[in-house]
Amino acid sequence: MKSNTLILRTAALAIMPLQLMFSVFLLLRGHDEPGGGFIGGLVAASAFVLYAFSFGVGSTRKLLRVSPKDLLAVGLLFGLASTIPSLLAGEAMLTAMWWQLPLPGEGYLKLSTVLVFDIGVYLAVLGTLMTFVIGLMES
Amino acid sequence: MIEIALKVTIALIALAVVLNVYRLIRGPDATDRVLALDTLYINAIALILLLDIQLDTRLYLESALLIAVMGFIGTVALAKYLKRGSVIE
Amino acid sequence: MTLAIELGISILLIIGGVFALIGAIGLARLPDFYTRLHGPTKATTIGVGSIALASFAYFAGANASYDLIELLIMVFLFMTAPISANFLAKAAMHLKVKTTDNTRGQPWDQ
Amino acid sequence: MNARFGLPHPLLSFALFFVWLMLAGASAGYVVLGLLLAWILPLVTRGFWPDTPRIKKPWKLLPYTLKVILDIIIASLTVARLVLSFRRKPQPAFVCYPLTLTDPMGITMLASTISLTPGTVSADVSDDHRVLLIHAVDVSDDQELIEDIHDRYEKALLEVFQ
Repeated sequence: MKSNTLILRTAALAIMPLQLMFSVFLLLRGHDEPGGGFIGGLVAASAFVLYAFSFGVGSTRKLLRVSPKDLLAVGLLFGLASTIPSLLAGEAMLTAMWWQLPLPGEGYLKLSTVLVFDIGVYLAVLGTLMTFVIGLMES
Repeated sequence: MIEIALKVTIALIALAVVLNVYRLIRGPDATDRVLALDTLYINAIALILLLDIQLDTRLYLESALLIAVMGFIGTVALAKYLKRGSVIE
Repeated sequence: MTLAIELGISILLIIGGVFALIGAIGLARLPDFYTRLHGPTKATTIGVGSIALASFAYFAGANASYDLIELLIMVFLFMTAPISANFLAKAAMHLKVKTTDNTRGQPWDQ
Repeated sequence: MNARFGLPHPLLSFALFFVWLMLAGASAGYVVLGLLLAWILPLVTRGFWPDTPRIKKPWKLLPYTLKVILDIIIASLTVARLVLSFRRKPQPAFVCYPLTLTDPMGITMLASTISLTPGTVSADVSDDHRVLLIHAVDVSDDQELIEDIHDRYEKALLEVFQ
């Protein structure tokens, strides 16, 4: 049954970018405030789920561009990669390392292995959920 | 003054939640229950905002936005399920 | 904080609570599903919107922190409430939910 | 502008950047990041949106929004009176509203407006996008309601989208 989803489609157009924005925000503020990779990935997945509701599974696959399982794998690789700097520095594995890059104006861009690990978690959560959802859709 | 207003508002919202739960239990149709759930999550957002003012912290604001996002997705999914018998075709 | 701001915030809070309660009363006592749909979409949404505004004013007045997340919550609620209502109405029409006796006109079933 | 790296939806980009500032605040790093995201997100997702909204005159949305906000406040008072009046039974009705708007975005905005304003919830759009089904909670004259919606909202939206 081809149903008429005009209102949901246009609403998804407006809401989905907002959700993606929110997910990136949650990912980046995860260091010392509530947020982090897990919940960011969850929100990103919800954005894609909304897209899947309104446009169907085929276009969602195209929108993701890569297979969700690859996303999951890349996320795990990121998690693994975040352990390397501490190993090179001779610390215990997963010890947090921080770099501060001065920015124009005031303030520092804080880079850390924690962020890399968080991005890994983000991608892994997104990949897992999209694997579930796309699997359910196609079954 | 704000403190009294805050307490009164929390009481009002709590009463609203009780009424929503009444509709959630009573039914009679599945759509009524979904509507009650929808209203419940919006009231939950209100409670979180009030808690934020009460505790004078901004820690819980993101969770309020998060509930708004996830609750909307949930309502759409439930409505789609009721209509189609499956969530995604 | 001056007295005027405190008064304004208190009024916004009470208005929000009253409207949320009105939405819930509407949900509990109106006769059929389609009329019940009106309470939560309008009254509850504006109630929570009002509380969000009060929260924004409180934090702006108390410690001059201008995070605009409350406004974002408000915008998001006002964007999504009509869409969920629309979807629930569609589902109800599909399930042929009963209307009250004095309803004029017919729901569709597509 | 270069099609590959330009701004496919300038309005969307602007809205995204604005939302980002609302979320993150206006510190230097976050502003740069917000600009980047506002540029990249529409670019990456371009082409997956079959019906691109065509807003011709975005500045006309502002007075429209203000009018709608006023009406929303009135709407809540109407609902409040309806809910709290125990004596009178309301007179609900389904009304078919003939649309003159054709743009999907416009129809969605009109439907949302109708849902948020006094006594009406838009329930469905017909398959050919010509008719909107409205449920009104307390109405005595269908024709009057249709004309009212047309004069108040649809004319303003037609100006924005055409």
